[in-house]
This record gives sequence, structure tokens and C-alpha cells, in this order.
Amino acid sequence: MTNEKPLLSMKGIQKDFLGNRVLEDINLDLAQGEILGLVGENGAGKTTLMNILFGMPVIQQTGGYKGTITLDGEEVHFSNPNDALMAGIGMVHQEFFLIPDFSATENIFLNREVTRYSLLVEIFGDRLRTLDKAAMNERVVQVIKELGVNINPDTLVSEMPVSYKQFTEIAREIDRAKIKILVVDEPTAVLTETEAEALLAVLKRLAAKGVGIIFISHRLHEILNICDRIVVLRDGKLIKDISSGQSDVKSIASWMVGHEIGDFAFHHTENHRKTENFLSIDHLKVLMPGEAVKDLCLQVHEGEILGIGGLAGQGKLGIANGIMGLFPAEGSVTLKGKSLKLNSPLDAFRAGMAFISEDRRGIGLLLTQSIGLNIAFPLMQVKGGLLKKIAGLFTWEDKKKIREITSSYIERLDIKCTGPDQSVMELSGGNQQKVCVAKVLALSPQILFASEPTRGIDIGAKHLVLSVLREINEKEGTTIIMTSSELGELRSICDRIAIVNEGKIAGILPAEAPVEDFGLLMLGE
Amino acid sequence: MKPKYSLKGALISNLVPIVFLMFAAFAVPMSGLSIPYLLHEMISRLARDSLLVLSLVIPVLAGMGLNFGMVLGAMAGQIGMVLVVDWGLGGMPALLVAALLGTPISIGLGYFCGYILNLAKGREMVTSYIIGFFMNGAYQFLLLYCMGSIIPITNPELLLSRGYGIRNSMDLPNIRQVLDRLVSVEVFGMDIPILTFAVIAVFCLFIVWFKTTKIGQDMRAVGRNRAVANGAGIPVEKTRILAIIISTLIACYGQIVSLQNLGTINTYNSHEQVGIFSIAALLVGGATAENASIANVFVGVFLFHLMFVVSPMAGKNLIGDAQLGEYFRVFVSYGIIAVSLLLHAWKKRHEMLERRLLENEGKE
Amino acid sequence: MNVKLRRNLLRIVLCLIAVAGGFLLSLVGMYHSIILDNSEFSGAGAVLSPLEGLRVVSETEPVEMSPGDRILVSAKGPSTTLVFEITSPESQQSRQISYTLRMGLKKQFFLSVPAIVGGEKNPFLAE
Amino acid sequence: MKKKDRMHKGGVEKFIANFGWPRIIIAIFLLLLFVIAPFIGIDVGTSLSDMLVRVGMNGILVLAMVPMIQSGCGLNFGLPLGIIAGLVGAVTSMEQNWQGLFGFGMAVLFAIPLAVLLGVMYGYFINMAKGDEMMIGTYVGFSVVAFMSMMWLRLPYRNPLLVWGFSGTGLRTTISLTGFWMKVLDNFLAIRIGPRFFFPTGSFIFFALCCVLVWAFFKTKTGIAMSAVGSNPQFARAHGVSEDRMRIVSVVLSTVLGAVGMVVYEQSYGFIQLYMGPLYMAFPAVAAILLGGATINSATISNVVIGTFLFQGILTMTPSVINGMLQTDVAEVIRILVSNGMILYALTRKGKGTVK
Repeated sequence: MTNEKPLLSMKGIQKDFLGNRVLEDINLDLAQGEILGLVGENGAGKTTLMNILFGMPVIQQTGGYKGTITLDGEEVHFSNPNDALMAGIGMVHQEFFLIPDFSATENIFLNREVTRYSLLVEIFGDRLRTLDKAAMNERVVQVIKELGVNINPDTLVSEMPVSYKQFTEIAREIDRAKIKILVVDEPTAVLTETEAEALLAVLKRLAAKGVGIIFISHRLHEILNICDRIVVLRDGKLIKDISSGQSDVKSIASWMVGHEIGDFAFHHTENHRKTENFLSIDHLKVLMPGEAVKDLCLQVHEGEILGIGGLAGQGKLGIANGIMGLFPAEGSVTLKGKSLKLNSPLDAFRAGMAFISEDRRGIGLLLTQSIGLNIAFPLMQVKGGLLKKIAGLFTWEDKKKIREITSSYIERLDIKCTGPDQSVMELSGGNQQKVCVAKVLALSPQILFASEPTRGIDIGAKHLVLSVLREINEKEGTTIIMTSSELGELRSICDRIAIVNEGKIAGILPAEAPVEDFGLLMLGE
Repeated sequence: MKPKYSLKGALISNLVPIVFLMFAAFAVPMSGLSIPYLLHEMISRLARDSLLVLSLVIPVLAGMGLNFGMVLGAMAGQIGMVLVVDWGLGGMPALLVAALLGTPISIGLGYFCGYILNLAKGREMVTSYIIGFFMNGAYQFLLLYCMGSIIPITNPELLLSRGYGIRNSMDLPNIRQVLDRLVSVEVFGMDIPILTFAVIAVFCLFIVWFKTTKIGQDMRAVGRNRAVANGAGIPVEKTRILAIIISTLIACYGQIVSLQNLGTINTYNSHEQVGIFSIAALLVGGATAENASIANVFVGVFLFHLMFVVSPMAGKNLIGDAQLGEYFRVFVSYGIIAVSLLLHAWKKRHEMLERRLLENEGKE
Repeated sequence: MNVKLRRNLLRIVLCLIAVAGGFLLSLVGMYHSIILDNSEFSGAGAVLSPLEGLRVVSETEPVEMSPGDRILVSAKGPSTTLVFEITSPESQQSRQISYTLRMGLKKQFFLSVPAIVGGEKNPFLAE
Repeated sequence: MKKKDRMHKGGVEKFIANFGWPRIIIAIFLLLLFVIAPFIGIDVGTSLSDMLVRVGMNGILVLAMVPMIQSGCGLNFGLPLGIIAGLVGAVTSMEQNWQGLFGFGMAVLFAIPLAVLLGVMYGYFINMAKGDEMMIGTYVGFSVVAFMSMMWLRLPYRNPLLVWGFSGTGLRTTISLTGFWMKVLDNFLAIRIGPRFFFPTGSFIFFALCCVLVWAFFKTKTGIAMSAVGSNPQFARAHGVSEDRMRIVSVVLSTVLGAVGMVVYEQSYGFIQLYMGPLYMAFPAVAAILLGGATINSATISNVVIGTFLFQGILTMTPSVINGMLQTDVAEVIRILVSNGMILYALTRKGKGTVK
């Protein structure tokens, strides 16, 4: 590290989002030619920090931020991503920002095309300039050479291997006139090892040319390998800012995960029936975009609460979604020795399983309908409950019974609403989640999959949801498989916790195991 | 990875034109019509309709599907023609003045249509279809109630007997085929309207050239992926409106060319069928709502009109009922649109699923 | 000059050219109907009698007009030249008289042939 | 800045959407027409009965929109399929010279199985083309109308009252129901007040019956599942409801209602129009339900009833009033502008109208 003025300096960055502090007093410097590794669990605030740097509209819309950003010694305040781009900050997205049917050149020059004058410009304006393909190709060849990779400028992006798409994105960023800082968000997540190595080499070469790079990744060995300095964020706070020579995988992992344990004591249920092979999952493959499960095997004991943890994108959410038939799945799932028909939600329900979806508003609820209908729907469709026959011909909804059952759940779960007929849309997030819980409770399942049951809800609702889960586990012996990104929460309620990495179980640990061990499993180390 | 060009692939992607070609191969001998006669008909119809069909290409490029709103352009062209006839113009100047009059009207209507389509993203086709109907109401109101009362019409022959409103049909004696006949060559006893084809060629060249401009590139980007285009700073909505304006303009000129060829205007019907027939023709030519080329236009017009000319006669000779053939061609024009849209929607879904699979594999 | 200004000026000029062009084209392309009347003309003091042996030869097919005849000819463009051939019944000698009519954007004209032949300044008739 | 604009606009639109200003404006307009009418010599009694007869005539066709909208298939532009079934039912019943309520009943009975068949076929198409249902529906409808035009020429109907006189084959373009079952429903228990006012009780009872049946259907297990598919297909799928099956059921239901509605329409209209007649019949029905406040993905029975009354009211009153005032017949233009304007308005509504 040099003592010159840093290229980029973020001071005292603070950001509140709907009353929650998501970033607190972040101080961060980036020198010219430096590669800064930014690590942290999902939700630690990395994305928000980068959004602030880029002046993404979402930041403005949620009340802006506090603190100062200095670029090249000048204070800057970007109000939209274009300003950031003009100031020389480039970003390589995790999801490709490319048009598949366009060639590399066309993508690199999208809306920045090199054009030639044509007469019609005088009449119809500059958009009638013609494209100078030759000049663009020439420049692309040059940029690609600079990157040290071998891409044919005319190749369509859709026909490129993934790494080339990544290179195309990087090429686009560095072709911009005066790139100073390049932010790369999880670039290697989609790459094979050799591809990743090539990419890292490219980044190093860029850094050598004086570009400051912020490298976001979960692959710690990559971070250690490439970065000069490492910054760890956790829960919106900057935990550690350390040169990479002074750290190792294990300590980074523990900084990331932290030592906090939720407000719950460890959960120790002694009454596990511990039936082995109660639910066995063998070689499960789930095609869930962004959360793919690849050849996963897992044994669940009867009566336990099994936690499933892991970083986002590794496939932990895919397990429940796959078994419940929401995304195409392959492999075998056996419940008490009976094989379960996959890809059929109805069969999963009939086998005694139920599911609290992580996508509450998208999959979990009929937002425009009443609380009553939402709670009654699964019972009605799956078990044919809450229906009555009229004249022996028509099965009709039993309004009275629905009201009764809904009222009882409103009371039990303390759902704040005007009554069973209120539409779910009008409820707060926490109360919506309670409706989701009531919905599955009404089914009295043998096995309950709870995916992120406490995500985005307030503390009170969180406690209530978790204690209800524990209650049905203890009183009714329901086996619960709970997926959560919050390790603390998992440790507070589960008996065992399985960590998923790259679509497979990286390991299963008892809840009491040291936090570092979980961190290492998550990072696949 | 190189794209594979296989015979099977070529056959499948050109399935629709091939089926129609086969149908023609069967129906032409059945109809008993002579080849020279058919050839003559085809040349005349190619000259008449190509420009109209060509107007559909640009919106497809911009990802807005088949622009049923092209009838707005046809209406504009017709309004221009009616005024020109009223003013007593004839010959080439009449056509040019009609085009000049139609231009601002088309731009206005195209802007309106594009604006509405921006409000209905993802449902462009059905919305443009309804816009066509809606504006047809406005058109009727204009011609049936405003012309001759608010808008002065000097030629009483154009007006209905009640004193205002344009008649149902009018002849264009001084305009009939002036473009076609101005420069034409006789080949094997057939008049080939060189100038008309030259006009069509100019517009084809325009489209080809247009694709190489900045705005053409922007349009392609918007058509392929709106989100990415928007992210790159391309003014998506403006670009889409422009695509519709260009389409409306070409349709306006196309309608003028088509009317001079026919020599009569059916004031309240000429434009109505134009949308359906043009779209059917383009689809018969092998285009889809996502991909349309100039070749599709000509192949389509040729095959569609061949079917159109041949099927009533073939129906008569085969079943002894010309009326049946008449209905058959209506059935085919609607059916071809239905089937193409179905195939297109089906393909789109499969591609989406496939992409999802690929993405998954990519991550493995 | 500022680019924007230059272009806007150019655009305005082009629009004007289009309008002017439209106007010119209308002049060139407009069909006018001319009614020729071969009956007694009484204007500015003189009374001119209908002509015998009158033929309008400027038409593609020459038309003969007996005294008292009225014919409708049509002409295109801003002006037209009408050519009359008058053959005197006695001498069988014929003379040609051409008359250039400036029509502008007016659609109908009603002309007296005797007045034209007689060199009247105002050969127009009222309907 | 741009985004802000859009958000702001969204807010205003939402407010208007919830308030439903087109409905209010049109209701006031209609009321105004009824107020003006007597002053320009139009008899309110006749107009009112005209409107009521038309409501009874068209109501069920509008009702046929509901199942498909509720299951998320959008507006049923494929209504001509149901209409075709209704036509075949009617012609078949008439071929046998069946008369009165029996003839009407038999027409309905013949129409339903065909409607089910066509509905299943149409349903498969609709499922193939998720997201493009409306466009496909329009053209499938058109194609079937054209196809049936060929069939009308060829089908072996022989009753001389139905077929062309000179050739003995091929159904006529327009067939009169006089002597069969013309106005059997309209006249059933009809109420006549004075010389001019007429209330088509039978048609209204039948319309009400159908409304109640549809309403009741949406309270059954299948009906609830169908609405769930419409409002959140992912939710429905996650709870073991087959989206595709529900959509097909809804299409069949819509088509059957269309067929029944057509037979009712015919008895009241007094004529059967074959060949290209049914081509555009979906549009007024679509416009009516939208006028009643339905959107592309939500419709209720009240939308149907309100919409039918308003739409038919406008259609009867505007031409006669404007005729009376200006001596101009602008009926056709107004019909085109109102109905297509309504559809356009619904298509461009943001948020709620989005079909995913």
C-alpha cells in the first residue's frame, strides 16, 4: 500500500432501509492498482454498498445515504449509474448484462457505437449515423488483446462459453474511455476452475495497469490469491480491513459468520424418535435457476429439526422446492421406505409434507384473496377439507368452517387483521408470514419444509414463527426441515445443521458446533 | 460452437412456405388457370402489395411483433388519396401529393399507436389490433361525417347524396396505374411495372440501410432485450415509437401504391383487410413475430396471392362450388395467422425452458 | 454555426420545400374542365356571332363544333393551349388560332370560342 | 427523474383504476341520454324495453368471458367457437322442426357437447400459447368461423326452410326463427305495461340462472382452484393444482356459456346469421364486461351485469338520441369507438392488467 491519496475513499457510509440500518459507518479506501476483496455473508451489505457507489436509483428512492465518497480527491455524489460510468467506475454484473443474439462487438459497443456521418443526420438527427463496424472490430480486437484472451469479435454471445461472456462484460467496461475502478461481483461463481484462473489473471493484469478493482467473491482462496487487501462486512458493519498476507481462510470465515447466537437458547430435544431413514434424499438434482441442487444426498430423522444453511446461490433453497415439486427434480426421495413421486406437488402434499415458501408473495399467498381463503386453500385442494356437499351434487366451500378455523389461527398466531375476510395484501410482512404458517399448520403435516420462514419480518413475528415451529415439533412430533441464511437462527432452533455448497451437502454438524466450522463448510473449504 | 446448417433445420424453419408451395403445386393444376395468366396476376399483385407487407418488417425488428396497427398507415394513405381526388389532381403529381398529405397524418397516427403500445408492453399485437379497430371508428367518423361538412369537399361526385360524407367507393380514372405504366416493360406479353418495383426496391434498400444505422442497431437491441437496452441508456420507449412511425409511413405509401394499381377506392373497406392480408402474407413467407426479412415479404406475397387467386377456381373444379373456395381462402388467411402465432408462442416457451436448462448446466 | 441551429434550419427549409413542392405538384397535376361554348357572345360593346366550321384541334381527336354547341374538354397543369381551326365555308380556307389559358388552381372554366377568336380580352362566360 | 414520473403516473392511474371513471362517466352519460330523450321526441318506454331486450339477449355472451378471465386466460376473443356451437345446436334443432321451448331446449342440448369439444381443443391451443392467449383466441375464432362457412355449405341439412331454395343444399345466410322458437324466452312470463313497455322476463330469469350457476361454480373446489390459477399460477401449482387442466376447464366453461348465450341471442333476435356473421361477435361482449369494470385478469358477476346494462344502454340510446338531435346516424361509429376504446383502455392498464 502506498501513502498517496487513495483513488477511492468512502467515509462514514451509513444507510437505513425502511427503518433498518443496513450499513453503519463504513470506511473504505482503494488505491490505484489495488485489488480489494470484499467479503461477507448475503445480506451483510455488500450489494447496498456497491449500489451506493453506483448511485443506483434504488438508493435515492429509499432515502439516500449518509457519508462521503471521494474519487481522485474530489467528492462525488452519483445520482444515477450513468454518472458513475462517466466518472470511470465500471461494473461487471453477476447476471450478464448482455444481449445473447448480439455479437461480442455489438455488446461491447451497445449504445456507444462508433458511427460515421451520413447525410440524413442533418434531417433526422444523430441516431441516423451509420455504424462503423470495421472501427469497432478493430477496437474490440485491441481490448481483447489487452485482456489477453481470445474472443472472436463476431461470435454471438449466446454461442460463447460462460467465461467468455464474462470477458465480454469486462471488455465492455475497460473500453469505456477512462476506467478507474472496476467492480466485479462474484465473477467466478459461474466459471470452471480454469476459466476462473484465466479471469483472475486478467484482473491482475488490469490492476497492474493502474485500475483499482473491487472483487466480491465467496471463494476465499481466490480472494487470498488475488487481493492485496480484504474487507469483511457483517450485518452492515465493517468487521475487518486487513492486508491479505496477514489473514487465512479460517479467520476470514469466522469474521464473516461472527459469533452471535440468536436470542434463543440451544434447542435440545431429547424425545427424538430418531428413526433412521425416515426421509432419505438420494442423488437429488433440482433445476431451480440460481439455486440449483446437484446430486445431493441427505438423511432426515423423524421428529428432528434439521437446519439447512449455506450461502445464497449454492442450492439450499432448491432442496425443498425440488421435493415439493415446484422446480423440475430428478433423483429419489423415500419417505418411511415409500418412494415419493417427484415433480408433483399434490403427491408431496398427500405424502404428508407441507412447505412454507421463501417466496411469500410470489408462491406462498394469494395476495388479492382473503386470509380465510389463503388458509383454507391447501386443505381444500389437497385433502378435500372445508367443503360441504349441496344436494349431494356440488361440493361447495364451507364458509362457516373456514371462518372458524381462520379465527382460531388468527388468535393462535396473533395475526393482526380486521378479520378472516381481510385481503392478505393489506397485511404487514410479518402477518403475511403468519398466514403462511397457519396455512401449513392447517394441514397438520408429518414433515414441514420451512424455507426462510423469518426473512424480512419483524422481531416479534420472528419469535412467534420460530416458537410455533418448535411447538409443533415438540407437541405433534412434526419433522421440520428449515432452510435459512441466518446461521444464528438455525443454531438456535435446530438439532442438526446441514450446510449446502455448490448444490451438494458440504457437511452436517450438530447445532452446538463452533461457528468457524460452519463458516468453512459454507465456503467449501 | 458454430451454428449447424442442416437440411432438416432449413426445412423446419421454412416449413410454412414449403407447405404453401406444396399446396400451390396441387391447386394450380386443379384450378385450370394458365401459367401466363397466373404469372401476370402475380406480378401485378407483387407490385401492389409488397410495400404494404414491407411495412411490417421494422416493428418486428424492434421486438413489437406483427404491427396490426399498420392499417393506420393505410387510412392515412387513403385520406390523402380522397383529398387528392377531390382537388382534381391526376397522374404522378397526384400520387406524390397524396403521399405528402399522408406523411404528417401517418406520423401523427404512428406516434399515437406507438405511445399506446408502450403502455401495453408484452401485449403489442393484440393492442395494435384493437387500435386498428378503434381508429377505424375515428376514420369513419372523419370521412362519413366530417368530410363535406367541416372539411370542405368541392367535388359533389365524391359525396353521398345527403350532402356530406364520402361515398362508399370512388373511381380514380386519372390516377389508375399511373405509377405502374409510367415506366413499364413488356416481357412475353406481360407489362412489368418497372417504376413500381423500383419504388419497392428503394424501400427495401432503405430497410437494409436502416439496419446499419445507430437507430437500427438500437432498435435491434430493444427488440432482443428491453432491459439490457434500457440499462445501456438506449431510450427504449422513444425507439419503439419510432419503429411504429416508420411502419405507419411505409404502410401509408404502400396503400397509395396499392390504390393506384387497383384504380378504385372502397372508402370504408379498402384498408380494413389490408392488415390481415399483409400479416398473413408475411407469415406465409416464413416470417414469425420475432423474425422477418425482406425475402419473407416477397416469398409471402407471392405464395399468399397465388393461393388467393387459385383457390376459388380450384374449389370450383374440385367440388363444383366456387363459394367454397372463396371461404377456403378466408379460412386459410385466418388459419395461417392462428397457426403461425401458435407455433411461435409454443417455440418461445420451449426456448425459455431450454435456456433455463442450459443456464443450469452452465453452472455445473 | 451551431449544429443544432443548422439542422433545424435545414429541416424547416426542407419542410417548406415539401409544402412548396406539394403546391407545385398540385399545379402540375391538377385536371381542369373547360367548357367551350360556340354561341353568340355579347361582351364589351361587340356582339360576336357563333362560328361556322369550327374545330378544336388541340384535343387528341379533333372535335367539330357547330354553332350553338357546347363541349367539355379537360386539361392538366397550370396552363393549356387550345388550338381552334376555323374553316370558312365559302373559301374552304382554314386558319388556326391558338389561345393559352392560364388555369392555376381553378377547376372549371367556361369559355366562349367566338370571343377567343374575336380577340376579346375577357372570353369567360358566367355559368 | 424519468422513473419518478412513471411512479407518479402509476399512482394516478391506480387511483383511477380503483375508482373506475369510465364506468362512472358512461353511467352518467347514459342517464343524461334518458333525460334528454323525451325532449327530442324519443319514447323512453320503447327505448327502455329495447335496452332490456338487448340485455337479456347479450347477457350470457358477456358472462362467457368470466371463467377465462378468472383462470388467467385473458379476454375470450375466441368466443366465436362457442357461438358456432350455438349455431349448430340451433340449426340442428330446427332441422327437426322442433318448436317452442322444447325446440329451444333441444338447441341448447345439441350445442353443449359440441361446445365442450371445441372448448377442449381451444383450451389446448390456449395452453400452448401462454401469454399470447388473446391474439391466438381471436384468430382461432376467426379460423373456425371461416371453416364453418365451408361446412354450412356442405353439411347435410335438408329442411327447406333452412337451405337455399334453388339448390336444396347449403344453409341460407340468414334463417328466420319465425315458426320455430322465436322469442320463446323473451315472451315467457313477459310483462307488458302500456303499448310500448315490454319486459322480457324469461330471458332475464334464464340470464339470472346462468349468473347464479357461474357464481356458485366459483365457490366449489374446482372454481376456487380456477381463480387461484388466475390470480397466482405459481401459488396454485405449489398447492397441487394443475394449471393447464384448470385453464382448459375454464375455456370449456366459457365456450359452453358462449354456446348457450348464442341460442338465447338467436331466440331474441329472431334470426340466425350463419357464415361470416359471428366473426366479430366477441368484441361487443368483451367491451361490455370491461365496461362493467372487469380487467384482463379479474371479472365478477356484477361486472357482467353492470357492463351489459351500460353497454347495451349506450348502444340503444346514443344512436336514437343523436339521430333525434342531429338527424345523423352515427350508431355504427359510436359502437366501434366505445367498444374498442374500452378494450384499449383495459389493455393499457398497468399492473393489474399484466398477464405474466
